[in-house]
Amino acid sequence: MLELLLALPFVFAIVVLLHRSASRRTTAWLAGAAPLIGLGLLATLTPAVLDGTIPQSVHPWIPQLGLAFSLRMDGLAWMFALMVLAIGVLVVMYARYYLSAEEDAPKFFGYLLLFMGSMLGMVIAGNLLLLAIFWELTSISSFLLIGYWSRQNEAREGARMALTITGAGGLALLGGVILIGQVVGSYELDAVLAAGDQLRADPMYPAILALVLAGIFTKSAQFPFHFWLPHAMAAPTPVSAYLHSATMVKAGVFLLARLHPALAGTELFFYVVTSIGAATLLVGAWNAIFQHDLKGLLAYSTISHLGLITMLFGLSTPMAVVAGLFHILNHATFKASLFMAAGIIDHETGTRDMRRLGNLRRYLPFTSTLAIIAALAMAGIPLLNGFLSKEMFFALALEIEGHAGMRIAASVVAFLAGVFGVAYSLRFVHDTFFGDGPRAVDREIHEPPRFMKIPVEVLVVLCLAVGIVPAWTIAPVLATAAHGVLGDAVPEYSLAIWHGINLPLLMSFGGVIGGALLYLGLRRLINLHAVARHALGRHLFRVNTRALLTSARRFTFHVTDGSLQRSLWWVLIALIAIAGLPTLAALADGVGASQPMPVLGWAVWLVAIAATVGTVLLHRQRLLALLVIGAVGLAVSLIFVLMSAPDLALTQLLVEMVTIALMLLALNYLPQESQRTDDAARRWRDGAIALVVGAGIGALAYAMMTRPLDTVATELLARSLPEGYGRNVVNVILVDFRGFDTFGEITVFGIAGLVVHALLRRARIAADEVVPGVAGPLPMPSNLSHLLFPLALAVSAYLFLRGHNAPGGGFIAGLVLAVPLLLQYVLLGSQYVESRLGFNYVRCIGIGLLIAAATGLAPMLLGYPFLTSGHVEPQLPLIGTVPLASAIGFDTGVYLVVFGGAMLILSMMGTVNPPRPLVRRAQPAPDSPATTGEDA
Amino acid sequence: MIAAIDTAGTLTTLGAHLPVLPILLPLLFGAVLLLAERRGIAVQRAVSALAMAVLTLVAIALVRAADADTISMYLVGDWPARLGIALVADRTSALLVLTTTLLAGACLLYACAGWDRRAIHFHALFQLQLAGLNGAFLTGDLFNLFVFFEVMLIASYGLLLSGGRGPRMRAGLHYVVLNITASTLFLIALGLLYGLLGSLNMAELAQRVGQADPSSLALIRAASGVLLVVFCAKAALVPLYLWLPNAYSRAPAPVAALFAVMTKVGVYAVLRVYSLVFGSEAGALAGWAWEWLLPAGLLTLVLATLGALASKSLRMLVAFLVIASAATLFIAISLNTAGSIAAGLYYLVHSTFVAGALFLVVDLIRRQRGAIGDNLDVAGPLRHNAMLGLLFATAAISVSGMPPLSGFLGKVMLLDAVPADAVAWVWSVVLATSLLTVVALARTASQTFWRAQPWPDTTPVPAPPSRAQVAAVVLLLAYGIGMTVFGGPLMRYTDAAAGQLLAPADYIHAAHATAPQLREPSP
Amino acid sequence: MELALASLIGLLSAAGVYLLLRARSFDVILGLTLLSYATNLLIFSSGRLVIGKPPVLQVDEAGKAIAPTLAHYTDPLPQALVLTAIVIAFAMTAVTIVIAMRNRSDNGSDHVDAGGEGMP
Amino acid sequence: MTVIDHALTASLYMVALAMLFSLYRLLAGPSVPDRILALDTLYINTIAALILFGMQLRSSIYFEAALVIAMLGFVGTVMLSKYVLRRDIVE
Amino acid sequence: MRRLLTSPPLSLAVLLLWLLLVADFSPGQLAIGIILALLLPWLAGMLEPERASFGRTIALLALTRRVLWDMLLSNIEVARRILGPERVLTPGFVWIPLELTNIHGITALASIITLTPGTVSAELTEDRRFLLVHCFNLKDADAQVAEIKARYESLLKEIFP
Amino acid sequence: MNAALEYLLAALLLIGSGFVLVGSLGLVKLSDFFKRLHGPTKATTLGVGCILLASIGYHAWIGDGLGLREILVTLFLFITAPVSAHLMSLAALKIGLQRRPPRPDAETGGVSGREPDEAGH
Ligand code: NA
Ligand code: NA
Repeated sequence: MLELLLALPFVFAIVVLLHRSASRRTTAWLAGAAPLIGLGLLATLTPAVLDGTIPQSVHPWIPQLGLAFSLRMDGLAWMFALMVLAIGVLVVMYARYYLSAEEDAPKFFGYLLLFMGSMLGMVIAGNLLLLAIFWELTSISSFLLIGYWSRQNEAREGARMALTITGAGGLALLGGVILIGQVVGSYELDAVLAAGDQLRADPMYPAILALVLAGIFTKSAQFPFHFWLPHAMAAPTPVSAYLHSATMVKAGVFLLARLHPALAGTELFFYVVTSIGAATLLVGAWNAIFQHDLKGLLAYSTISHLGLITMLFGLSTPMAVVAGLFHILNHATFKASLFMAAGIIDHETGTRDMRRLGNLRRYLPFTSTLAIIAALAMAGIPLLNGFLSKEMFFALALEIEGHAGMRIAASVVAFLAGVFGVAYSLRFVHDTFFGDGPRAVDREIHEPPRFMKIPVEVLVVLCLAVGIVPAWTIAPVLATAAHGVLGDAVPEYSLAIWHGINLPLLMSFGGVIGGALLYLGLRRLINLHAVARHALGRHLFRVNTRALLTSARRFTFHVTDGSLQRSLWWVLIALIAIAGLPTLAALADGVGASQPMPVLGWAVWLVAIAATVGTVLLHRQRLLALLVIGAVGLAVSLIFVLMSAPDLALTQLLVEMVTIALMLLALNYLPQESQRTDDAARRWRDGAIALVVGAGIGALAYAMMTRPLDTVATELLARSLPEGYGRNVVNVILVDFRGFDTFGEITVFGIAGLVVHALLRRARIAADEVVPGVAGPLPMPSNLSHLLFPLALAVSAYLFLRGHNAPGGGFIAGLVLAVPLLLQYVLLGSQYVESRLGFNYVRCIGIGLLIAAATGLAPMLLGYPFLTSGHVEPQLPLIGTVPLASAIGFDTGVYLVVFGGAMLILSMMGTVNPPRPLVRRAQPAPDSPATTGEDA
Repeated sequence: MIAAIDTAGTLTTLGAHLPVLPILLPLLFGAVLLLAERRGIAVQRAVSALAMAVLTLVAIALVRAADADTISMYLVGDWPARLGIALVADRTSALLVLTTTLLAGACLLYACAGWDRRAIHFHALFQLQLAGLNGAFLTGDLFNLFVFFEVMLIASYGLLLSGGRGPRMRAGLHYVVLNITASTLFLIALGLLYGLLGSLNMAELAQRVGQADPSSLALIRAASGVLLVVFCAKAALVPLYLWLPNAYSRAPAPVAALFAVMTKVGVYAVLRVYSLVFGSEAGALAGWAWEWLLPAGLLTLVLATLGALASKSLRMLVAFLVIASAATLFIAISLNTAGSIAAGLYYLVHSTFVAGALFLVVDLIRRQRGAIGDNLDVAGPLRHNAMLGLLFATAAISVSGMPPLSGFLGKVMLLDAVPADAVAWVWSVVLATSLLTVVALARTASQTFWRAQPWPDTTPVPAPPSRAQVAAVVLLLAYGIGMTVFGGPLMRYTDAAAGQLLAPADYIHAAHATAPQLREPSP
Repeated sequence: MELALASLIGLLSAAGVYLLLRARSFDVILGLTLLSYATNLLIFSSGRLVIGKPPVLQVDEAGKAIAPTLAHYTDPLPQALVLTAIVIAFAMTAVTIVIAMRNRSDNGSDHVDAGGEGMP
Repeated sequence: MTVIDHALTASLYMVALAMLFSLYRLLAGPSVPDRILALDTLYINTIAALILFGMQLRSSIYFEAALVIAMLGFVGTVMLSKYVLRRDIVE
Repeated sequence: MRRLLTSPPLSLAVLLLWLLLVADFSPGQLAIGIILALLLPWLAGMLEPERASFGRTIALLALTRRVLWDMLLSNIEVARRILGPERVLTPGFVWIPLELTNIHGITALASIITLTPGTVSAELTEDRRFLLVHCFNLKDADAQVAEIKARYESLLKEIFP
Repeated sequence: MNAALEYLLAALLLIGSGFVLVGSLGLVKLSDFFKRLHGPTKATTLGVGCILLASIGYHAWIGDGLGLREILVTLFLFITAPVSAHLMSLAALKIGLQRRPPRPDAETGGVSGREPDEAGH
């Protein structure tokens, strides 16, 4: 049942939003159906609730987190649900006529229903986390509603402001809720409400209270967070009537009531909540007097009344709770009706500015009557509901026990608030309905459609009924709600209008007189209409938001300025920061001694060192740098040779050649020299950090090398021949032990080919400089290389087949195939080679990968893991026994991928298309749309 | 030799090979796609779709198998783990494979709306990228991790740059150079670690770190510090995040969306290596990395959120949100409790989906705004406001951690798991940045949707978003919603995954206990 | 020997880092190349420096297999790792070079930040 | 040490010295062809060094490296010269 | 046969190369060598710009002997000059008018010129009528030209008519 | 026999290395590019040839058997050295390190060679 009740608004919201083409009437009916059916459901639940039982339903959701989808309808929830649904019906009815024909009604009603559902979920949530979820949902849906007229700056700003403030509060509340959960061990309301003593005794109690109150105060627009509410008035009036008087702003005070058993009852609670409430009460009421906008006045009045309710809950006595609940109901009725009336006035006159309104009782006699009655309720005039709860409030303020100072202060605040309340109510009534006729209103004013008035009528009748016969009307509702909060501790109280002449009554009376005098005095003395008050809150909000954005931008763009150097610089700094100290510590631990080096080693070392330094010194003359770095590469290969790594040396040598080819191919399209753009200081700085990093890496390498080592190598050496069927252990590692690495490696290689292909196939790049001269093959060299070519292929085959037992293998052989072919490209030209020898290198890569994979897959068919090697020795006629390791299949894949990848890269780079002559740009302008346009 | 294999036998065989399939299948399909390129885009799409479907089934099977509470070691080449390369499917790696696969499916769907025609080799590169990602998640060998990082990265270069030009090329250059630098450092760290510990298998390393000679500790710490820098650079942690915004915001949408999982690889690597090798079995070096990571994560979160606030374009905003999510993950894992790691894993999956969705939806918006594109500083027209607004709102709510979507649950799990001594800092930062994110997203929504102006008559109306594109976004958002609804079971899974991660002894034991089928465990 | 190699590794790293921090794409590529030499040597040296004992299993004069231990052969694993690293570094260099070409062509300069309008 | 060992050692010294001479020309230039020539010579010096080294270690394991340098070492020279000639090394 | 064996000398070279490389004259290696010897020249032949045609191949032996001997002798000469004072050197270019038309012959001549000390073939004109040769120590240009033509070109004309 | 072979091998080694050294010395000592070109392309090539011969003999002598493979290294060097030298001199001529003499048939108006003084580096 509870689930159904909760689902209704959401389901109807979806229905409404999905049927955007439906007529406004249908939409409104659908929107109204949700709260109407909801009210019906609520009615079926009512007897049980009135009996004091609590209908509940629990669905597990995330048990580890303590989050359950649990719903719970106690008296308090029931009262709020009633309010949400009942006023919801009225607001929908009102909005049906309020919205003009061109407005997007489905959107409006859809959002309204989403809000209604969120609000309903919040009040009937039986789990605090769930409550927090719905709490935030009300923030989100109210954001959408406030921003409904999104073309208006005020609407957007108001929405953002509301979301920011209530969102912040929501996060704080979430924190508080989690802390409560940690203290109590459960988020279930039953458990939390029963754990009040435990909570209040916990050291986290102040933090919990602070966080929860932050949520409450922002949501209920308490001082100093109140400023968002007046700006939320940019919303359509039905929204204001619903959210900003009856429901959403009441979420805060609802929570105050909800958690009353758990959190209230401490000095801290008393002082904080009472004083914030009091401050809000005064600030709101005082400011309301000076508003010119009808809705602004009502908004500040709302703030003030929310302060009043907060203050009541702060007082914390059972009676104060009852009074608070009572005022929640009363305020909802009179304020909603006032907003609706204000909406009608706006609708009919086109303005809500009281300086332009007046004398409307002539034009809108019926509406005026309703509005005046509601305004009097707001002022707390007897026979209206506002009077009753205000009277209770006065009495409670006068009865504060144990805090003499607080008693006096609270009473004074209450009285002053009463005075201000009467003053702004008077202003509302006088400036709108009396005095001179409306000014600068360019339309004929007449009563609104009948159904637009009905909601106002209903609410005003309620104000009267409650005000006159509370015991027959509101009493059971209030009793139920109070029981929901206080349980069996509900005090004896009387809702009678007349308690005899007592201090509260005198205060009320004084308040009316004082309010009237204040209003008249202000009019006389300072001409209210001339007062232009700046909204300090909004100003601060704007300034802060702007400052936040500006500083965020300044900071972000300063730090992430898109400079590669800076990114790299930070990588190095991080490196030094994290590895610097351990490196020094490692050196301090002591390092071992060096072995002697043969003379060839020293020669190679000198070549490497000198060429490295030469590369740095010559780096700006690129061709020279390329030549010199070639010597570094050669020296590195020689080091590999010296240090027992022939395979490495071969690979390094071949890669070196291909790399030089690549760089030369690229250099044709790059400037021949590096222009110097950095200053000396920068170079010194970079040099310093480079030296630090280099020294660190060198030191680590030295410390590592001179340490004893215990590796898996012995086992690899031992198992290479019997199980890997190869004598070249490096190759066995590559194709067998760690064949998976090699698989990844050739994948990388193949992908590199694909990436280059993708980047260059359709690219048109101008050479840096065209050297004059005749193109064409160089006859003598090409002829010799032609002689070399088949021999090189044979060597490639040799290295491939022997690789498992001697230096070589698929990778080396693949490059030994590619380099001579590259030479043919260089000497004969790419067109010639490709027209004669039409390889599709992309396919070559694909086939190579497939062959390598297939070799690995074969053992899987036999139930062994991927890449398990096998070995056969078939007898072939004439030839005899041929030892074949399955690794050769894998190596074939390697061979093809390496050859295909290398050739794809080289041939693509060699055959870059020049720009089309017509669109050729001498200096490509970086900012012209043609170059910056980033592909559709 | 042909072995007779009955159907049931094949199935059990496949089951035994489960850990290798997420790597092997995309590799094979990638190769096949290369060969199929001549047959036109329709064939490629069909093959890609088949690949994704198969991979999804495999990933689901992998997660189900991992959920049986066994750490499956797959000995590639039938060599014992310390000699060869072992793949490890535990709960965490299986979860990440599934996440990647689901994300990739949506990205592929989006790309098939047209980008795949423009980018040469798109389909092949996409599969190969998946192979790299899955390999990085599944491998149990540190050097093999490097190799798969490279597969993943080089494929990502292709995906990022194929069909691109102009500023994207510059962003690509930065991305590539930075990653190569990081990879270089990775190799340095690997060299040092092998030179000091004599193995590359993570389980073996974990054991050897615990038994290391005291005089080696400083060296090992230096080496693993270098490694940490590498992983953090990939994961875009402060101060190594500067490269990400430009690279990600310049990437084509389906690729950027796939990249949403790339930073997670860095986070995963940190989690895997530093919980296993430098975890509770590591003796004197146990857990040393976390004390660096928590403040760095908090700072990154703040800076990334400021970046989101500062963003001048939609894509930049999303890129910063990706950094923020990685930072949140770092916070979660560096707290190093079962709860926080579980929360981190949940958040990881969530943030991957939602970031992917955001990249895609932002691309749709950009295309419907005409010349203004994704510029956030000016108001402009927007077609299909309502639908795009709904998609954006859903993603934004989720990414900002507003209820009721997965972001909220992730955040609550994280907040709930923060140990008492870190509560003040972590909570303040997480909650404050959540608020700033909300502010940034509200501003964005307001600027984009609410200030939308009528379409100017002078410019041609853009083509509406295709069904495939919308479906891709919806799919990713639906995953998030699924994570919300089924948060209970999912969190049970991540809880158990965190338990596995915090018990490296089990992992080490599994590595030792898994014997080759054919060979002797040792000679 | 160790000192010589370590000093070379250090110098190569320093030179690589310095060039990496220059603003021109070609300089950066040179820097990456030097760094990759340094890296390869470092990984290689993790198997310790041994002269004249390549890990290719041999037989002695009598035709008997020489015992496959570290006394007769150097550690083969780092060599395999370096091979993989060389290949991968080459692949990356190729891609970087092509991107540098395209960057220069598309953005009109070979400055690595060419065409950058800061952060969007 | 036998005669041949001494000869080997002496040869290694000579080849090492030759490498340094080539290095000098490589760094000193002055022209680009000079440097190309120096690099080319360095490659050929390397072959000599490899063979000598193999002799010293009584191993033929370095043959493949020497073979590949002899066969393909000139490719760099060809490309560099072609670059000087035409800039576009693959036309 | 012609299609199978595109270039017998090249095939022979490949076979020899293979057998030398594997240092194994077993039937298996011979088979592989023969396959390669047939396959590789065919592959390379696809790239061949100009087909070689051979004349009196026996002259090759004489030429080889002559070249090897010249190399040895004049290498000593060059070494002496490098070690000696530089100022006595009189380097210079000469153009050698070619009678050879077969590109293979020209190539061989140019190579021989380079391999024999004191001379480097520096450039071939596009019409292949002149070869520019740099001489380490040029005393009499005409004598130098005559010597080259006599010692090598005559034999080459027999081999590559 | 063995001693003689040993001395022969030692001599070959020293001659070979001597040529290698002299070739490189030429690089340092000589004053212009075309002079330097002569040293390495020939002396060094021959030097390496001698060393290779020594190596063949040496490996045979120590009992590795007669491995003629080293001949291949020399063979390849002989094939490739002229190509290198030729291209380097073309490059040197291109950037004007030396001027070509006029072609003997230049006055006949035959097909002229490349311009001798193309601007270079
Ligand atoms: Na390299
Ligand atoms: Na070209």
